[in-house]
Amino acid sequence: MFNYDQYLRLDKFPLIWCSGCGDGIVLKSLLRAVHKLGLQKDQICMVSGIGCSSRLPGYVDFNTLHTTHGRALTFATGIKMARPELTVLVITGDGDATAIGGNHYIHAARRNIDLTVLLFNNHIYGMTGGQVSPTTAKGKKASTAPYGSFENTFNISGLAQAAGASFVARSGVYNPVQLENYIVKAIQKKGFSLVEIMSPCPTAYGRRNREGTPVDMIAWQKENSVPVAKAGQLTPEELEGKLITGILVDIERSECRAEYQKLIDRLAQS
Amino acid sequence: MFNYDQYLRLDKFPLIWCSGCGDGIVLKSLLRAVHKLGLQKDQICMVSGIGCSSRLPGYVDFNTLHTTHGRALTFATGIKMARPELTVLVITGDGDATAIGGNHYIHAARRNIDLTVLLFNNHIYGMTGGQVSPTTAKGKKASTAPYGSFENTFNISGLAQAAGASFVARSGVYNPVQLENYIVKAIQKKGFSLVEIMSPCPTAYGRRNREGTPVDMIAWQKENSVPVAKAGQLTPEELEGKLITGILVDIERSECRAEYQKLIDRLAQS
Amino acid sequence: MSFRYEIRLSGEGGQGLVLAGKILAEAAAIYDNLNATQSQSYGPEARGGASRSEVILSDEDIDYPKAVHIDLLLALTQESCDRYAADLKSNGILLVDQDAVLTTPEGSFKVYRVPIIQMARDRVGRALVANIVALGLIAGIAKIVSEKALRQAIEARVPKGTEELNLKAFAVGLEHAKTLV
Amino acid sequence: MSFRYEIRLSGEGGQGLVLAGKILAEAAAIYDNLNATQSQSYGPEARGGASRSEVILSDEDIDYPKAVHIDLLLALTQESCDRYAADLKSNGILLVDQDAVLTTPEGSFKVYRVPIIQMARDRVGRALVANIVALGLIAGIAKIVSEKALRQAIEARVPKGTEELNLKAFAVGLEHAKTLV
Amino acid sequence: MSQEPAAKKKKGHVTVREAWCKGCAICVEFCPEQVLVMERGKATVAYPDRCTACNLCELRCPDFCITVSVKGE
Amino acid sequence: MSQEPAAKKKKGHVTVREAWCKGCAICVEFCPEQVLVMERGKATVAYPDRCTACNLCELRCPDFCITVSVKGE
Amino acid sequence: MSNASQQRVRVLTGNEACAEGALAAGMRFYAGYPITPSSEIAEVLAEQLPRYGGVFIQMEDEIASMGAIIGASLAGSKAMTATSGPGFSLMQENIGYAAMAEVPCVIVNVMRGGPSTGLPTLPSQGDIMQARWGTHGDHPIIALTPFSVAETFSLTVRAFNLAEQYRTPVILLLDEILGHVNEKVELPKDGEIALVNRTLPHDPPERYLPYRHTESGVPPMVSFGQGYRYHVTGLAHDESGFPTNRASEIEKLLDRLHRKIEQNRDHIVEVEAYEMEDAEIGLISFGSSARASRHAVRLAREAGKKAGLLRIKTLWPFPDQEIQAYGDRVKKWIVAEMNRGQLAHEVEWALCGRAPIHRVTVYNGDPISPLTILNRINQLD
Amino acid sequence: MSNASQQRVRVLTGNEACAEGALAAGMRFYAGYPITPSSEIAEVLAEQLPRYGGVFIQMEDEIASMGAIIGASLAGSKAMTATSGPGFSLMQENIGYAAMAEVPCVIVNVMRGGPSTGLPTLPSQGDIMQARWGTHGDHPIIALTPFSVAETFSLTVRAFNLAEQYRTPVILLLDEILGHVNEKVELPKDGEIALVNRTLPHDPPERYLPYRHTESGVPPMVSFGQGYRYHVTGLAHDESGFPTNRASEIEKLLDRLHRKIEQNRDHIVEVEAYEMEDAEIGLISFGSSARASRHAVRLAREAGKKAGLLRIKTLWPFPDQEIQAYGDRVKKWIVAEMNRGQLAHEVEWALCGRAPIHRVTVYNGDPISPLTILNRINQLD
Ligand SMILES: Cc1ncc(C[n+]2csc(CCOP(=O)(O)OP(=O)(O)O)c2C)c(N)n1
Ligand SMILES: Cc1ncc(C[n+]2csc(CCOP(=O)(O)OP(=O)(O)O)c2C)c(N)n1
Ligand code: SF4
Ligand code: SF4
Ligand code: SF4
Ligand code: SF4
Ligand code: SF4
Ligand code: SF4
Ligand SMILES: [Mg+2]
Ligand SMILES: [Mg+2]
Repeated sequence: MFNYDQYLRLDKFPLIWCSGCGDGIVLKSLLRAVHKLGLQKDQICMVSGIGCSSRLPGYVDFNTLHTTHGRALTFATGIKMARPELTVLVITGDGDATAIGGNHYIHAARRNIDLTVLLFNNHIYGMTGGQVSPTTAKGKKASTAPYGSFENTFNISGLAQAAGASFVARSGVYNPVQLENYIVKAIQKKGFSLVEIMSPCPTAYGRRNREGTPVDMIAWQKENSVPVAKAGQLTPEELEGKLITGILVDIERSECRAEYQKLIDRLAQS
Repeated sequence: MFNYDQYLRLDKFPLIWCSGCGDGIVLKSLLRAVHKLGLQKDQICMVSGIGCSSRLPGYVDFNTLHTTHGRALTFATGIKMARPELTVLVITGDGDATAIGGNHYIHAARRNIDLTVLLFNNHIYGMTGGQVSPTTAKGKKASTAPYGSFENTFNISGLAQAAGASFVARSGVYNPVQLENYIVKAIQKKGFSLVEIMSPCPTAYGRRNREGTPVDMIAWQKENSVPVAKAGQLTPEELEGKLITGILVDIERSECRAEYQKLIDRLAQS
Repeated sequence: MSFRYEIRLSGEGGQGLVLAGKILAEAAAIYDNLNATQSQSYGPEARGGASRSEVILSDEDIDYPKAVHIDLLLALTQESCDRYAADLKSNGILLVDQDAVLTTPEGSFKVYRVPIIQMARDRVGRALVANIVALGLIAGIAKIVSEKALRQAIEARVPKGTEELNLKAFAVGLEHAKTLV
Repeated sequence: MSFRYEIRLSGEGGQGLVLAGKILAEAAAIYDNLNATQSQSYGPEARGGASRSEVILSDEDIDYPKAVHIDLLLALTQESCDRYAADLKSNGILLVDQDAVLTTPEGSFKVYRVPIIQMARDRVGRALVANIVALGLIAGIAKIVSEKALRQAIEARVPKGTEELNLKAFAVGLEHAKTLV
Repeated sequence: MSQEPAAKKKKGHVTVREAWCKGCAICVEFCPEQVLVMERGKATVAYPDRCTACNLCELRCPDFCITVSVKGE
Repeated sequence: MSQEPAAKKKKGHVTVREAWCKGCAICVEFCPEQVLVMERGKATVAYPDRCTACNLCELRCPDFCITVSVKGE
Repeated sequence: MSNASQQRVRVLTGNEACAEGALAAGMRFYAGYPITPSSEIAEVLAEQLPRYGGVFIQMEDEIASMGAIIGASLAGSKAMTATSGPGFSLMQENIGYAAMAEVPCVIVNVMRGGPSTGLPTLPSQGDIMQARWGTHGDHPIIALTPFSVAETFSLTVRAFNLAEQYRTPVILLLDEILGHVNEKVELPKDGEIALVNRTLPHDPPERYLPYRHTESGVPPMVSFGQGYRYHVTGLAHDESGFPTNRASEIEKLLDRLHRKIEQNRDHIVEVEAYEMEDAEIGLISFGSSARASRHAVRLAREAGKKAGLLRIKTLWPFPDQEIQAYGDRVKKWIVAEMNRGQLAHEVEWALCGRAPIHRVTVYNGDPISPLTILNRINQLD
Repeated sequence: MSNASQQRVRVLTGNEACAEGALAAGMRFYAGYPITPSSEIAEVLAEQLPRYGGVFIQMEDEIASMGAIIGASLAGSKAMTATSGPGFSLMQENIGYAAMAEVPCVIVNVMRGGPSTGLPTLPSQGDIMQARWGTHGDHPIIALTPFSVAETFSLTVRAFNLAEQYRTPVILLLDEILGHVNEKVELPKDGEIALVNRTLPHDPPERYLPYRHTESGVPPMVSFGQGYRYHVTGLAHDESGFPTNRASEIEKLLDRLHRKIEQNRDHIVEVEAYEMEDAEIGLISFGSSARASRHAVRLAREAGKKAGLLRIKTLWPFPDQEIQAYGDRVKKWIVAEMNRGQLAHEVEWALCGRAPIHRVTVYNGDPISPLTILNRINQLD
């Protein structure tokens, strides 16, 4: 039995998240991944923005930094550039990373700076009570989209890829072991790594959109996940409304801090 | 002979741009495009951010709005949402649109809001004297990259595509007629349209990088442009350092203001 | 002489206490022509689940919209009873769900123990309407807002199609109250 | 008694007047142990092309770094001469490029007309070093900064590999100045 | 996929930390052996003997309530 | 490509608005007929007769200095 | 909602009343980004605006929201956004733009505890100096502070009227208490509300100067697409709207920007005096703190003390003259606010030592209670 | 540059001196976004920092720049950014975060004309109130204003020292004149500069409270990755750094944040008196305006007038006591600044009517000239 407690700030429990919120499941996958990699707690710096998911760092016994809304990646960039030896994990939500934080998201990916981003995509602003997010599907309801959203959505992972990320994977809480494996790979990757995690919000999203119980929402992932290899064989119509999971990008590309180190070294020699 | 004067604020001439700056060439292509489309000056609203290129609206006899750095698309979104009947043109630079303004860039593309964006890519911050931009190629020098830039760059057009733009084309000042044609198509497109325009900056970029005279910089485009159709047949190595020109994206996708109008109409009926 | 009457509805998130408070306030303000304020507390940012809803009633301007000396406290959980009873006036009213609240604090206030949730479930058919049953009880016990006004407010405020159910819940509470006072 | 000496170098962008001003200031401040400030004006945001460079020299703290009563004005274009001569002191010095500046304003100041750019082109071999030729002229005419200090400052400040060329330009200017005063 | 094949039917011992349980029923619904049930808003081990230590309940409980150990280990 | 084929050799009339000319020489270098030259930092029409009204100079002059008309039109 | 929303007497929260007031004022464009405790303003408008044919759009952030409302206003819509502290900080650059380019618009800040993320669900009044000084450079601003739900409705209407009349951004400062408290409001009928719209020019397009240094200080304003085709910039500009670096033009512009507010201050500034006729102890307060203050005055009066309240409705421009008018009579002042004394500092400046000024400052997330103020009054004897 | 940069006597611009001062102070992390007239600070550091093994990164905007320096500081680097008005406005949210989370860092604002895009290449001193009040909520701040290139060097060093000593963001306010003027500086040798570093805790990790309410008000600080593993948030927090909504804890936190600056004000606040011993006309000024003021004092003294200058080096916390100390002797005051009277307002507050205060305000892009001030002095007779 895996011992989570060694990584937790148990005095902060129980978690503030709602009953059935997926975020706790992700947290567990993350801790198992950290353990698998044998990382020292002191060497991990976890940075989050603002949102339900961004409350996660408060529960783990790492160096933890809860920043401003949308800006986690900028603080993380400062940490990584200053202390490249630290493993820097970024916890963020769909709103935090791709609404207010969208610019830092594409720039961190462009730089391919060695950060590992866990993006909790619940298709809603959970913390503020259910406003529409750039990932709320068209027609879905939110407190600021009472007639259903009229806007197009982002393909979050595709955006990271186009911006220059070297590792992108997508998974969901239905599949905590897959999730754990992707997180392991993402941390191992030297470069900007994104794991987009479907983590249901039964309170602010599920209720308003009649998605049923937390169990129903997790079961939905089971029914509708399509591994990326298989997705290639399906038509866009068949893929409509499906969740494509798997490792979407895994390439080698020069990493920002390493390139900067080369410059330092070059100047030191001359 | 085309009569530019009818669209110009002649009392503001001569242009503030440096000798040989490409921006004036783009301005001319734009005016011919506007004329070709038979647009009324009153019905055009031109919005820019801050930068050398963003000074363009001051010279044209439209409704012109010179906003804050990086934010042109937000002002333009307000205008388009409020008055969909206006043709809204956005003038922006590589720094303005993709550095400080990157978030608005991807969100306007996501919404596929009916704006036409002319992005003047000179691979540098011209206005402020030549600092590195997200499009300054690795190794190229800038006032804040005295040893050559160590960062990866954006593929600006690819980013717009991944974010959801429905029309994307790339051209340069060597080819003012092609440019004119792309601008015509971009304005005609109902949705977010981007024309990425290679407009050389001999002063802040060319000089520091020993790119020669303005003529040399324009001639470079001639030598190194590869039409997108042909690019498909070349290897990445062969394309290294080349300029792929042409219409890169031209798809149908629901447009933001039109979708909102549907909502208004639906509610009016009920 | 002016009067000020402070009501606190307490329990846990999802029990509809914010709605109940709003109905109380609307009944008083719109239909009984009193002044009324209603407010609630939020958890860490507004993720729902307010556990406290306060209504102040008065015949003049209400300057301070927070409860200070509570005239009537409704507690649907033990925790809320323990936490909030201290602010109850010495001659106030404590109305608790008798199954959920096992011990009530000592004090000179009057305590009513009613199986509110059970009544909602058994006599109206939905535990969910315990909040409206409680309104009936409050109407009957405190007599500070008129029955008619409350009925109007309930009708206007509850989700379409549930008016009857809710009015029944109100009647059940009101009726029971009459056996108490 | 303390002295304050104000020099304005004017012309068009690309003529190296900012560098010339900086060299003057460094010569005075670092090698002649005076106080010195140098500043320039910018166009609409800093896109290069400053057309005015000012140097103030003094033996005490320089409180106000902008030129007010100019002791020496260098003008390499007609436009700059027209624009800036008004600030010249009545007993000041006006040094102009005789090919570029055709008319000089009336005034009690002393006017020197020298073919500066032509001298740079013909006698040094690069029109680009007209700025340094001008420094030589200023050194010889105004005698406010020592020749030695200026030579040191030129050596330290000009791009590596161009020291000789620039020192030659300085010498050409200085020599010519001696024929003037 | 996360299900590890229950190779040779192990015996499991499952416990619930009630204090932290928020009653989401995820553990209950995803247990293939129906070991757990909801009781007064909390998960409860109803049929401990059925447990095969497959760990699915533990992996998905968002609130760190569940521990599973293999009997005899 | 922007070059329109100079089908039946037209005759052109080209002028330069000197006041706005910044001397970039773009018009000079891209004129296929070498009609223009730089003179004291400004573009000047040196060989007006060679002009074929191809318009390439006009299209690329960034400062709106150049007008080209077809002779006789 | 439908049933109740037909009625004129309603029970609304301050946030709801703000949204209703904006609609009544003719606001037809809202752009915003959610933030506690302001989000309900957006939520009501997301539901209502499309019914009015107006536009609701949730932008990607607060910077974009502010940009969008400026654009919409220039295009002819009355436009607004709402936020709280962190979002208000992000809006500062574009608020300065609106002030400089003289674009009418309304920014609502429902104040919560700060600094930084602070206390998202608890009230404060800590952003009042930021409302004045949050953007760079010297600029005038108008900021209004209602103290009840009913007044939130009416001051929201007034905010739009002032914005239109003076071509300026207007800031409406609420706080979490006001935003979230439900209270009785009697809504005026549509015809009963006086609405102001931007002044159109008499000049034809060719003579139109969008930044004319008029006597009133306010240049007439015409929307984009109406045939006037002018230029708008955040750079220092001349009367025609085009950039200038000429000292004389710059000075005229900045002088006029200030003048249009200062010379109209008597129209803009509103305070309410409560029991001030014979007051010897004067309270100064605003927003929800003014409610506790008024209650304290009542209690003090019941105890026979000559206390009164000067309640500030217009915080900026600062009602210095209105306060000074009592300077000789009132013997002691108490300034009550939910911050560390921002208003008190300004009152001290205004009164210039004419009477001692005492502070009641609460900044721990609790509302100020009337008793706290009463105690302070009692201590003064 | 190489040759000259070895020398101790150099001719530098204020921007260059700022960069050199930062390097001398031990700054090893710079993140910024270019903006006139501050860009040269970044340009020098882009060249120098990698030579020191330090980090220079140009971020995507000013928000990111501010975030990055906070992150770097928590990771143990002395960190800074530089900007001008528009960028300073964008940084406000994260500056508030740094104040709340008590992260040492230095923010340089080279002031240009505002509001909005304003006058990018012309000087102003219009952001001094914004430096105090630009972010939401109540918070303390330290802001320094050098008046010469040499002092820009030394106050940059001091800014880092104060930031480290008091665990706080420190703002350095320059202006376009100072940023761009070349002036003689005598740089101290490396050993001559006193450097301050953040105080490390004596406590072992398990007893470490990163926000302990110490007597000095400043909690010891340990960098990430040093074995202490604590939590940092912009929410109101208790001594352990974790969020709290408890009024008593919140109050203690905010009180301490202010206390650590206020009770150390005598160490932080610096003014320089020039000819003030017997002055009857007192000038108050700062930054490049103080140069014109000092010159005016000289000219006035030459004309036999008893004028003096109190030059403000620490603008925030405000040197009210230092000004008041002259309150009884100086008969008339003149406050000279390149804005519309921001400092004058504070001086009026500090002097509370004890003597008349006259204003010299220039806000048209021109620098204040000594003669303008001299004229004002002459008018006073
Ligand atoms: C500048 C700023 N704007 C807005 C907010 C309010 N806010 C807090 S969290 C949040 C959105 C959270 O959504 P998401 O990032 O998807 O996280 P989730 O709560 O869904 O996990 C918002 C808008 C804020 N704290 N700061
Ligand atoms: C908030 C803000 N930050 C920085 C600046 C300074 N600035 C003005 S233009 C510019 C960059 C211009 O580059 P680009 O957009 O590529 O336009 P170009 O000048 O090259 O046409 C910058 C950084 C500003 N005006 N506002
Ligand atoms: S609101 Fe949604 S995301 Fe937030 S804790 Fe509750 S379930 Fe999770
Ligand atoms: S700096 Fe570059 S982009 Fe700007 S006007 Fe000059 S050439 Fe054009
Ligand atoms: S370990 Fe497997 S079988 Fe045992 S209770 Fe959990 S899910 Fe059921
Ligand atoms: S999954 Fe966890 S929290 Fe949910 S019911 Fe089971 S034990 Fe309780
Ligand atoms: S029109 Fe053609 S031929 Fe004539 S000058 Fe221009 S480029 Fe030359
Ligand atoms: S292209 Fe235009 S600006 Fe350039 S040299 Fe020719 S005429 Fe002059
Ligand atoms: Mg979310
Ligand atoms: Mg550019």
